[in-house]
Amino acid sequence: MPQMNMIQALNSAMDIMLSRDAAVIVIGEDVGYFGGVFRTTDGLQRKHGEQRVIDAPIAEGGIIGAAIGMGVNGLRPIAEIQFADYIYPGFDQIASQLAKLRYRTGGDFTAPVTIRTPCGGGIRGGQTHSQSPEGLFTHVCGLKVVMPSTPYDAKGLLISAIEDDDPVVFFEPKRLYNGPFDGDADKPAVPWSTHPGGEVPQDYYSLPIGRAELVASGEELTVLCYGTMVHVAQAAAERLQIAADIIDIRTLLPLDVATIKQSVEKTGRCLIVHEATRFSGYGAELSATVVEECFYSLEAPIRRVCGFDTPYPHAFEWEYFPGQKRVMAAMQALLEEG
Amino acid sequence: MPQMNMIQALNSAMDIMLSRDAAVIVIGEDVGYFGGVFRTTDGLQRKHGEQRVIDAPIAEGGIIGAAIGMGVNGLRPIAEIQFADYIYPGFDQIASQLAKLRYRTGGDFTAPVTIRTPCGGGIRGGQTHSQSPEGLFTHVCGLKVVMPSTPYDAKGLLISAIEDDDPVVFFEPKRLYNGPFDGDADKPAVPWSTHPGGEVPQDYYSLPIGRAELVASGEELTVLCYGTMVHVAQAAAERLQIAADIIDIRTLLPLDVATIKQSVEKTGRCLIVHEATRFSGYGAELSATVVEECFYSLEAPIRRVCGFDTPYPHAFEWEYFPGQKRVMAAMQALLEEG
Amino acid sequence: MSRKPSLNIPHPPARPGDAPDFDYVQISAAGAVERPEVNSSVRSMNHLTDDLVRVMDDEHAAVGPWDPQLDAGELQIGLRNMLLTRLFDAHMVRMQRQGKISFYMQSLGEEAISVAQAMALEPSDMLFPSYRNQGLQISRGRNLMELMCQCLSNTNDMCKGRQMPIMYHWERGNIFSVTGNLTVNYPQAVGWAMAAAIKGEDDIAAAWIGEGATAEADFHHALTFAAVYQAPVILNVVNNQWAISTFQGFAGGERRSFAARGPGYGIASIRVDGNDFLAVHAVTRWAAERARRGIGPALIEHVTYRAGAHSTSDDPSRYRPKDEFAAWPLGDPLQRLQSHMIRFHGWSEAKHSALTEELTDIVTGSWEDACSYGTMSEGPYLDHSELFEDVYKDMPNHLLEQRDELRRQLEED
Amino acid sequence: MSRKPSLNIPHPPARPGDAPDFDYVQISAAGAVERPEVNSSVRSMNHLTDDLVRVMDDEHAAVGPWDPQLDAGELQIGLRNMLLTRLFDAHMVRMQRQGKISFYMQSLGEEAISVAQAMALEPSDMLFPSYRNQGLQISRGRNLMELMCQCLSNTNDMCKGRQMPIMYHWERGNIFSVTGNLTVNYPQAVGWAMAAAIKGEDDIAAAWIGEGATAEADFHHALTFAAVYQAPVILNVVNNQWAISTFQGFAGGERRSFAARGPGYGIASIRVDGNDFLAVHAVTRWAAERARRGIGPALIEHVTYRAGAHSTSDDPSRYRPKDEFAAWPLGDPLQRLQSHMIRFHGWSEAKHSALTEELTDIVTGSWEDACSYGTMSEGPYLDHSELFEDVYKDMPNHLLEQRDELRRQLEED
Ligand SMILES: Cc1ncc(C[n+]2csc(CCOP(=O)(O)OP(=O)(O)O)c2C)c(N)n1
Ligand SMILES: Cc1ncc(C[n+]2csc(CCOP(=O)(O)OP(=O)(O)O)c2C)c(N)n1
Ligand SMILES: [Mg+2]
Ligand SMILES: [Mg+2]
Repeated sequence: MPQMNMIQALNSAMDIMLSRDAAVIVIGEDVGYFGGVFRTTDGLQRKHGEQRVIDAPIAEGGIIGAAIGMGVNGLRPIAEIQFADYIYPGFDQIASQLAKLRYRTGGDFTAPVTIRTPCGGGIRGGQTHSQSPEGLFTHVCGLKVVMPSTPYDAKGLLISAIEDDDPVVFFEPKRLYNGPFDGDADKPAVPWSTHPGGEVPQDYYSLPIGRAELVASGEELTVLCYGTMVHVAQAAAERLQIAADIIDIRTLLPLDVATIKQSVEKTGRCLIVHEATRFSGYGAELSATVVEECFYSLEAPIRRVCGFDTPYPHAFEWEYFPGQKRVMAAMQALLEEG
Repeated sequence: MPQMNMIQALNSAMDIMLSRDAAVIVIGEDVGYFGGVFRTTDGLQRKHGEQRVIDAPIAEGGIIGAAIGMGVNGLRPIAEIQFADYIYPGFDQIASQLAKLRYRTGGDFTAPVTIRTPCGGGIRGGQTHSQSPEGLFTHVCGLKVVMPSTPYDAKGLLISAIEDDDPVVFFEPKRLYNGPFDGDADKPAVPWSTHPGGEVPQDYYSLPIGRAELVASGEELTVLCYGTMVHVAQAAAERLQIAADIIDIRTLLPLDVATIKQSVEKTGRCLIVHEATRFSGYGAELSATVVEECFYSLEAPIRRVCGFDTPYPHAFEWEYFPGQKRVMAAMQALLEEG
Repeated sequence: MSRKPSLNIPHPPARPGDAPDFDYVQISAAGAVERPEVNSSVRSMNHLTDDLVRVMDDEHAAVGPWDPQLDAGELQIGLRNMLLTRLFDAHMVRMQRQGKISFYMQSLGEEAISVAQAMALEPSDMLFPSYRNQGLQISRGRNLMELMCQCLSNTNDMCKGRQMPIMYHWERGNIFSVTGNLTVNYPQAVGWAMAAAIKGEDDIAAAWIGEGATAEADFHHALTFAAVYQAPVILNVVNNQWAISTFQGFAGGERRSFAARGPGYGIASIRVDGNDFLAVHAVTRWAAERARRGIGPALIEHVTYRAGAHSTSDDPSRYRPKDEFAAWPLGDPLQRLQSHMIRFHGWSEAKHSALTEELTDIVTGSWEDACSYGTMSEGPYLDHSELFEDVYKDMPNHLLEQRDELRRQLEED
Repeated sequence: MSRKPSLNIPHPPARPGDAPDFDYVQISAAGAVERPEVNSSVRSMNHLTDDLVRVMDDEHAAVGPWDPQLDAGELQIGLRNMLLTRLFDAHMVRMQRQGKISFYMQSLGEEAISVAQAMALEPSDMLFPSYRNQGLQISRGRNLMELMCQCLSNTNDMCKGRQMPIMYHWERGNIFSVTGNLTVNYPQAVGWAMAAAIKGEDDIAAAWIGEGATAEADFHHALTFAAVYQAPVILNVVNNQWAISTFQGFAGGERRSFAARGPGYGIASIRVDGNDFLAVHAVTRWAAERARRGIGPALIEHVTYRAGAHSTSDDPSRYRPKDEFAAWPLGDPLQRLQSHMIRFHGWSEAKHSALTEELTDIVTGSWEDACSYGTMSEGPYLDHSELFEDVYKDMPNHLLEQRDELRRQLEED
């Protein structure tokens, strides 16, 4: 099996879809000649041409607006927003237009747009290159929201997103681009070749949107997480030698409630971990869902470990990042409770 | 005590603040000569002049951006967004700029902007005149988020919002402008003069941001709600003759956790009601907070009654609106559970 | 410093009680404005953003280089569609007053724009209308009954009850969905046109917004993308002088025309008498040929007047003189075309009356047909499960559950 | 149809390996462009958006009506600040390469803009910089050490460790905060200027963005609001030909200058040689007088070249010829002013070397001072509780709890 890092896996997904379907195009800032500031679209313009891998003006609202029109005219645009922190100028086109087009036209018009955007911190990007705004998009009905945690998932889910007839916002945890970062910034970086998720088939495959994945299994505790935090949670559980179900949510909307329910009914304890700020973050929905679905199995309160409710601070990056220590502390507390 | 409807109460708050503080200005679409499409700013331009009550170009992003600059230059702008459904073009200026200015400048620059915007359905406005996007803003740290449910609260809280040195997004449930709507659209409309919350002092007063209000009290159940839903929940509890603590959250961020905790510890049962769509809505944060704070007191799962996860549909307005029936059903179910 | 600084606040020339005053409207004589070749450079046609292309003169004759030379049959189609639009609007406003529909927006005084433009474009061109372009639907032959069903949110509503009245769309007719959010259709139209170019198809797109809506971000997005990619698109600004209560000066019309925004992006831009059916037709055909031949996008400002209220929720007597429309220097588009046809194309008052009668019958007949699919007070009604359809292509679990919850609740009733 | 439609894709004239080619840059002769009175009508100065205001000719003489007639002392201040900016940048790039700071953005080749403009404005005018305007700080007398402390996120960082390097602000110096989000400062500057007008104060605002950033919505918001309210503001577009990897054509520069966007709004707009210190100074003084006297806002496009990488994270050899800067027809702003001063104002190579030495010492001395407040590898460090301050004026309960949680966790370590 070939080894790919997450950038290569995403590149491969786009390359394959550009080859398979003439309707697929890529548009975004610096994605064309240059191949993207993270090099995710490297080589795609050379191979598929300037009419299909398109550099855009710096106007996120314009990019999404134009992508919607392209979608209405039969294309399947992949729009890149250079950093998730810069998606807000496109928020109106996403929330008012893209998400609601099928509904308001009784299904007559649709725009199968995929929006790719790197999110999350851990690269010293400060508050304008580190945000995790996924929670906001999960409150917009009509959207699907995806965040992979491995190259294998990234490729399979991105292909599904492109093929999906509904709009998908696809978040890429940029700290995972080059390796399975477990939250320990002092350790030398580990490449994807050391991780099973770095084994990625060369060819086409897809993974279902709407399905979470149990990445570790155990009886004591359920951890709900996604993106970078999957690796942090795994490392924390291993260090504490806790037998935990670690569930990689993967597709935040629609949410795979069944997988969660099965696990929490088994363990009776649930920890939620995400990098985004805590207040009204996606973890709140996970918590509310667990209470509604598994109340009678719960032996302890559901706990959340999240980014603090402040902007992402440059100098305090590792204090801010919900790393192994905070996760371990919460795991231990949860096991002692109730 | 004078009687005011919510429009008059809001108008009075702005009038008083325009009179007391030369730094206060009002800007928005149609707010000046015309006095606002809901007439909330009626007469203010005539009284305070064109330099202080200012009609704006139709550009929500421009309005917020300009208001921030005005705030930096010592003014205290009240920016009206004509409908909350049209706040998204201003989302970037709100989330990236207004909310983070104090933080990123170490407190050196601030912009005390108040954003007023009518929200909610029940006026046959369809999906672009009925939305309740408050949940999104509660996930943006640095903002305060307020929604009153009576004229009395509206005036006192709006004055506090204007005086607040932090930015406040102030949602006005437009279905409550003219009367305390309890969710029953078949009944003749009731004016505010029939409700104690319609008694509003003529003069200056303020109500604290960060404090919820217990609007009814009982042992059996806690209902967390705000805006229009406060009246729906009260009516539902009365019809069922349930002794419920009904808590009007009023200020969604920061949240008054103590009041909630006290109540749920007493009742052991908690229902959350809001008009906004359910998935990742503000109710999720309320639920997560209650589980974290009151787990051992809970005798039954926390339930949410919310807008369905669809756009607000014109023809099915009353099926969509979380009215008394849905609230009563949830109350009954909750009391029978556990 | 000569004076204490203060904000410039635009003022309309007249407020309620004042005499209407349209001196500010710059008007060229009919036939006076030169018509550049479609492949002329944008720089060479700057003057078209100050001038006003007009064809019909004060004696109702078609004069000058922009005369589209339409034959009597074409003109009759145009007149018929304008008249039908007006009668349709009048009927729907009445129905709203009677409480039969919840809301309406008429296009009174602006009918020439939609009707002439629809005629000047190809049926396969894609139209991205605003809420005041019902004339596009009518000109493309839409069954009025279907528009009415939308306004009634009944069982034959193409929007399945999900949208306020007038938020039509017509997939087979190549007319995109009207949305309540201003200007969002502009970059979408550009994207549609970009896709046509990418696919190597020669259909073009056209979009409409009001002058007030030009202040929104998407105006700039659209012009930038159209200019950078030279997208085959016509961007129309309908300057009807008012945006709800605010005069066009609040969108930046005090110092420059709205057409004047275009040349700064390198976009060919024309200001046209929006109440002159012939001029609108000619300018549109010119811009369409330009776009279709890949020469570039165009921006058209239609100078007109919003003769009615902004919507049925609005009361314009609060902010402008009641009799402004009568004083509007560009007249009534319907009357002007009618007069032209009477003088030059064998039309007559009698034929006009007969036509009015025929069309009135169509309108009232269509309304009756529409009501047979359900009204607000009487069924049949749409099935409630429609509330949950089409949020996604396939309904996810959480919506299935919510649908079932509602179903159970309604069954209990 | 003459050809199969396709998207127009802008292309830079040269890619890596090609010979640089700047034929596309329209250049006027020094002294050739007329200088209108500040109260001239915007319509009368349209040509200023195509022409290029230049003062220094090929023999380094100041010629023509835009010569600002600065005296030798003023010129020396300008030269000093430009040189200091360049030395500061060079030092900080080195520090980034050595891993002492995490990131940096230099203004190499663009120093004349910030320095001349800061000099032409009043100290009480409010500046809304982009990330490439460190010259504004330096010209207003900012202690370099303070800028360095910001880049180090140390205990003397005015941003309290919360921002990436270069996101400076200076409240007492009337310089607003740099933000990572493009163009957002533009409507803010207009709002600031509106407030000045409302308060009856005659300070003006100025804002800077790059040419790539003009595509963002806030460009349009700013121009619209500035035009409608005639706000006393100068809106600067620094056209350095590149936006990361994309050539200025992708922002719409292929067909029109960026200055050309202004007149369509009725805004006075000028294109200036951004590498000509004297021209930038003159144009800015002209625009400032216009704004301050309440005549109206102005848009200035500075034509320059981004001589360095976009940022320390960028590698421009991937997308443009390595030797482009040497071929740039408008030269190096620092060298040009130096040559002018040597020829006409008693400056000399020797003086220049001495100045370079003096300023180099200041830079290295400042760096040492800055490091004494803490570096990335050595303390003192900011207290972690700073993480939670200033989200709000008063810390709400949930942040108090989070602060305590972090404190407990750190104590355990
Ligand atoms: C984004 C957004 N902001 C505000 C509104 C409210 N609104 C609806 S129509 C209108 C005025 C539009 O005026 P104009 O563009 O001139 O079009 P006209 O109604 O004159 O045809 C306003 C402010 C809206 N629909 N969308
Ligand atoms: C809203 C937003 N979108 C994208 C970016 C990423 N980005 C940072 S700088 C830049 C290029 C800006 O180019 P230009 O405006 O020409 O300024 P220059 O760097 O040349 O000075 C981009 C795309 C951003 N910072 N903000
Ligand atoms: Mg209008
Ligand atoms: Mg640039």
